[in-house]
Amino acid sequence: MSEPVLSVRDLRVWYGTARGPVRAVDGVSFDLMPGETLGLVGESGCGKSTLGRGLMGLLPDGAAIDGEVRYEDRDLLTLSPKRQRDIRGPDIAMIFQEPMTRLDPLMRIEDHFSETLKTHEPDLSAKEIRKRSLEALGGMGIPPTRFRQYPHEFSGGMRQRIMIALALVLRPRVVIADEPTTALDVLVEAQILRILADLRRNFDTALLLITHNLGIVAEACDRVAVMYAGKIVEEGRSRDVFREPDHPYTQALLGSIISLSTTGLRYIPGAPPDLSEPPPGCRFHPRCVDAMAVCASQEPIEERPAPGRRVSCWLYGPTYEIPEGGTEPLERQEIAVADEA
Amino acid sequence: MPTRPETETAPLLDVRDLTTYFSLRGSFGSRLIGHEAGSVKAVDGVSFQLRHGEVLGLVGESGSGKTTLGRTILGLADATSGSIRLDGVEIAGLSESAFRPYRRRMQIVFQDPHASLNPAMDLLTAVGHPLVIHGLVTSPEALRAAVGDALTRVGLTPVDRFFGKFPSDLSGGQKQRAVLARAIILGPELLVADEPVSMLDMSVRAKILELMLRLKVELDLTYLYITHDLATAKFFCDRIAIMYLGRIVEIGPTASIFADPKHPYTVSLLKAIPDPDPDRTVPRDLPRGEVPDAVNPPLGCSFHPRCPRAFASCGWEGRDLTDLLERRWTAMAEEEFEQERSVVGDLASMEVASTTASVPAAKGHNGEDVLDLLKRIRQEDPEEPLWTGVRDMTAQGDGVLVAFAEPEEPMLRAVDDVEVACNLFDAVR
Amino acid sequence: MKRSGSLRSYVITRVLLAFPMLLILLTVVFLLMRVAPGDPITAALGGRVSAEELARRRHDAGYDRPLPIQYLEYLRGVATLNLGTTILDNRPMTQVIAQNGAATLELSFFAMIVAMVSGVGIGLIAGRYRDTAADLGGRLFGIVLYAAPVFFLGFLAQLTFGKWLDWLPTSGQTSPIVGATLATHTNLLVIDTIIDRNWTAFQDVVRHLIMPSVVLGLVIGGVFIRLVRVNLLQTMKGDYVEAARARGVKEGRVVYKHAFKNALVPVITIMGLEFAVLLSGAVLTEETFNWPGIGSELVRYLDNRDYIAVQGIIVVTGIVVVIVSLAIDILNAWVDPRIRY
Amino acid sequence: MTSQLETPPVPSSVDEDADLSPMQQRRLGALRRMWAPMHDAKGMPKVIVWVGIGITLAFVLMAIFATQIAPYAFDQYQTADGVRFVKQQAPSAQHLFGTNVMSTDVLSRVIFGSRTAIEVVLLSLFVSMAIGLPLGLISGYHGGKLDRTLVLFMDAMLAFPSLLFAIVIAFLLSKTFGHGVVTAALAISIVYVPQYFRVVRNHVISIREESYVEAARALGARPWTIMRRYVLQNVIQNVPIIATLNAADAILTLAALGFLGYGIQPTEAAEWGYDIQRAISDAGAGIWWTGLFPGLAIVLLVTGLTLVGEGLNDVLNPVIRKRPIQEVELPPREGTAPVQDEVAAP
Repeated sequence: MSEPVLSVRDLRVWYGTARGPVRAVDGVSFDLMPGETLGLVGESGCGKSTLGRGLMGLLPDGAAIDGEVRYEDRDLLTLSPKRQRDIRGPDIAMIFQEPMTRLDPLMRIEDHFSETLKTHEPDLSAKEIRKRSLEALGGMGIPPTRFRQYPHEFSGGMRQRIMIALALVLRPRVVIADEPTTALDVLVEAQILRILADLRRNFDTALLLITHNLGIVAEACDRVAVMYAGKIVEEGRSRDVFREPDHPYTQALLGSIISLSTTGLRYIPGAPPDLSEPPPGCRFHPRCVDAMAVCASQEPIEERPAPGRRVSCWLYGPTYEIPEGGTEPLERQEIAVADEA
Repeated sequence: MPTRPETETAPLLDVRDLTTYFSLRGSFGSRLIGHEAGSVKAVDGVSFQLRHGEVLGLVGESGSGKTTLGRTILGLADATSGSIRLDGVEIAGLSESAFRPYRRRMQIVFQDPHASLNPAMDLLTAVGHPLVIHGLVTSPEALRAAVGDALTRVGLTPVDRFFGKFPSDLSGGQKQRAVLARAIILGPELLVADEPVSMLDMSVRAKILELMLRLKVELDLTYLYITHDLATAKFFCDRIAIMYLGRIVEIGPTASIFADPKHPYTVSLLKAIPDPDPDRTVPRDLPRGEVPDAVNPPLGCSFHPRCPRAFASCGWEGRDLTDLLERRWTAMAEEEFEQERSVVGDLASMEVASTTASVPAAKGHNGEDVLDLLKRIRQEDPEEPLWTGVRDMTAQGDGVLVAFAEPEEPMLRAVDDVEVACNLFDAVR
Repeated sequence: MKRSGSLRSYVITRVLLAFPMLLILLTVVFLLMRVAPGDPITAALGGRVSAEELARRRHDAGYDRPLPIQYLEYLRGVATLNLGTTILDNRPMTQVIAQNGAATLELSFFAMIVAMVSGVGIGLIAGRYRDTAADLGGRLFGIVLYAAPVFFLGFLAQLTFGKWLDWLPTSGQTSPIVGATLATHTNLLVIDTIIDRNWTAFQDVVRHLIMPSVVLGLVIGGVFIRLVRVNLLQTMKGDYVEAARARGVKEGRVVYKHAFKNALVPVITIMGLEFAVLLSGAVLTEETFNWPGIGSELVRYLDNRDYIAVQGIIVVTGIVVVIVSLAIDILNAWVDPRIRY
Repeated sequence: MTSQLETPPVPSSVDEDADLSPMQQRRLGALRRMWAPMHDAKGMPKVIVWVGIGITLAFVLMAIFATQIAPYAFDQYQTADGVRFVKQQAPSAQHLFGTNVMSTDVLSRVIFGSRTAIEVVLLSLFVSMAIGLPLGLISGYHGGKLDRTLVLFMDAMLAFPSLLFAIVIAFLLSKTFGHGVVTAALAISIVYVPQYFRVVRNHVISIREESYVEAARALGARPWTIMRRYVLQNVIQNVPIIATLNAADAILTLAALGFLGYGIQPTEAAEWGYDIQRAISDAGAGIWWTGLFPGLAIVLLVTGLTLVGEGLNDVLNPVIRKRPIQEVELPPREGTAPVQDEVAAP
């Protein structure tokens, strides 16, 4: 088994607000292996985008981060801002959600590439820069005839390809893609997903794909981590998780998706918790159909029901940690529409 | 749970050859020098019928004209030509004031619940405003009662708690419920729902769709459901119309379309939806490119530049040749590309939407050079569908004149129990 | 897929667009000057000459003809740059423009340089280091500068640097002796003295120029501070700025190449409008420092009810305004490729 | 197209005032919505607004009670017994700010000047808003030829040096209205009409594209109702910002008019700009008090108004508004969360 290229341990990202800290990411651990695609799914507000930005060192002012982000024997969180910056791009690159606004409107595509390459490889000649840029663009299907055009001359799908080319031109080992296709049409989305799926094959690049779309995860990811209210509640090979979800939240989430095979409507009652005052115990317990007495008082302990699989839910034990009477079903309160998301 | 319409009665809504063009307001200057600003053909000849109690899905990507079609039916955009009949009465081309009575019978729900409520109005005022506008309430008590009733129907209870709320106090799902309450308070027959759930979170979508289905039964509503999402359309609609660049390319019962999609565009769409089925992988054979510009749509069938099954009469033209060259160059090494690029002149000057195209030679090259290049490209990949549509290539002094086959505009034709607009089914007929 | 329009075709359309704007201005001026006070001759000479004499002079000047004819005559005069002769001192308007206009041009030009350097510089620092002492200081400086009437600043400067410190002259464009001996080639005294290599006179001219141009420049600069700061804050939040950071681009480059350049686009537009403020300020500065510019001439002629002169000066100002706004738009199109169509 | 922006979750305020009755809640709602950002504002923006409000209020009080506060009348050049004040006298116990070239008391003229300034500003704000607001509303909402014509016209006006316009108009109006407050106010109003027009129109155009305006049309609302209930209600929120900023600017224009001699004549009322003009020639003689005090009054009042406007803008304008940053300190871990060295791998 090879070493993980990126390994995150107990990462916390909290935002300060007037009403107290918001625990956007609250104790998240995972590993990313070379060349694999890990899907990070969750509903909006679960902290998945914050997590991605936290890994990149791109958090807004007033956010606190701790834990460990290990990349090549270095803890990224302890590096100086300058060293962090050197890693952004050639080692860890990011692709964003809205391609339309991610390119500087006053700069030609060519200038975006030369700026990026010159920043990290100052010795490149102009000719090499052009060659590398055209290669990267060509790989994304952008014709060389359009190299000197401005961003506004491209459609949304093409801009996202340019953004990907811009990320790949430095040949990073890790790419973090934050909802890369959400703003795009179905056919274009499929094109972009195909490009991302080809990444691992052609470049041995590890991809962290952050999305709310379970369909994308099922098709494009090797493994999946499900996030709820700032925590990863379940992780495993995507095939396994989709076939047999362990965590009640994963089950409910999969059940609520409307897909081509949907025959009835199901949904999760209630709304995700306010992350400045998360519920005690398991954060999902107020909405969980399987909630037990212990869930309301004690945070679940991570268990591994199968190799390569982990889940944080009291249903999977460990039984010796559950206090007397803890397995009694929890008396549930009525959840009104008034509290829905 | 699609519900089949019971009998063949007169349609509630009958749309015939509807077009909606938006003329581009060219700048003062461009009109001064005589530039034609042109128009966006947002809806370009659409016909369909909607029966009482039916749910028709209008499915398409952005730019397909589905939203404009919905807005035109509701008189929010002006129809350029064609007819819209509501219960047999023509409503296309009516003035704003003449249209007003019909607004009680047709309502709309917009995509973005955050933007569809006036941020400066509380729910009591906002939901009750339609009644005030049409002069249907006389007292504040009656207004409260009616609004309370509507809010109860959409599940915003206890209503007293919601009367004084402003949109900024509500969650996305709650806002969409409020919008639905406002839409049903006038007792409409037809509800146009423009992507009502696409801005909502996964776990909320099902709730809103369920609510809409319940309202349909309780209030005997007919829906025109506009969406880009085939999955919800499959679940929600009785019939589906697939739109591409202002036209319906395929229309028919939901089950038939999903079981046996006819139009190549429908086939690709179905293939492209990401599905949480762990055994699916990313599809490979997808149409290239993106939805073209609706100001200058492609000749013949609008989908032909992206169509994997296109052939001679689909409407090949100069722009397709440009695309072909650019695709070829994209895949080439830089030196090869530079070498070929130096032969051909400015491609942007090529004719748009014409069956002939002159490919200019670059400075220092003549038509023969360009012709040689084109011939070589054709030889290397004779399977490329474009070449089926090329009738003739002749070298002229400083370029090559390429003649394409006459295009054929696909019309909607009945194939099995659906209607398809595709030249492939021309032969079948 | 839009292809970018050429700058040239943009310039052509924009030049054509300038004509209606000019026509509107000219018409407003005509209506104000002609309809409201009656005809200029009566206004200037009414009661001072006999009725016959007045009628004769009105007829000579064509003011007894119908208004539409007068309007056309007026437009023809403007088109042929024949703006008449002043009633008060019988100077051809062209001479007024050439001599006094040059003095205003000289003042405005150097004031603009002061405004750019102080305004853009401080604005940049305030926006870049938001909510720091530098930001607070810069903003307050900007607000106080904006709040101080230019003539009040002039008064304080005269008191301090003229009277108490006795560093600089407080009035006029030259010392009387220098002024009498100066040859005028361009009417721009700084240039004229350089042409003649008359360094004593040059020094004298520059010493006279410093106080008025710095005072006027600072006042205009106050507006720029606010403008640059706000726009920089907006662009610093831009998606492309975050994307550039995610590629590891150095912070300095992110700020200056991406944020600042984009912030300049709206700033340039508003600078066009600020030109009008600059002209207003120039009138006041000229009055304060006895500067023989076109503004103080305007006031003098207005005092004497010389409508021909007033109308001429306003028409020329209008033409200059239209030309400047044209230049600003073209500059904007040059910077921002999205504007060309 | 879905777009699910993920922002740090903001706690909803649904139950904030649950103890109020629904009707009370409703009535308070509108006010609360207007003032919530002001109330939530922290740090610099808040300080700025309140300092500005303080300064402005001081001047308003000074204007209202000018007669009571000022030691002399604004045009009084002699004592009650007919003893003429000494001309250009340095500050003394008798004349705290000294006297000027007209032998009037500088302090009194400064105090009465605030009355003039506030009268002119209020009147001109009213007039320019009364013209600019509806024009902008109609032009922006209806669009078309009317809009294009008005925009071209207003832009031309806006590009022209406003002071020159004001001078000419003040000059022309003085024949009818004399050299008092009304003339100055009207001249200034005309300068600001294009500004209101422009701001209101641009805002209307952005609001016109909102779904809720289209929804109102779909409901059958008449254009007038839409303009009033859906557009104006949302445009109006920005008016205080423009109004305060324009008020500041109007004071400067008034002073400039006075400075050039086309504003209010000294016999009509006290006006700071005019006083500074008379003081310019004093500078050479080292007489500082005649110009300094009226000048400071202008600077202070304009700064006060600008601070209010800027602060409001910071607080209300979402584009540059920044959620107040609170530093977070991560509490030490609670030991229960297991830190594992090896997590699941494929």
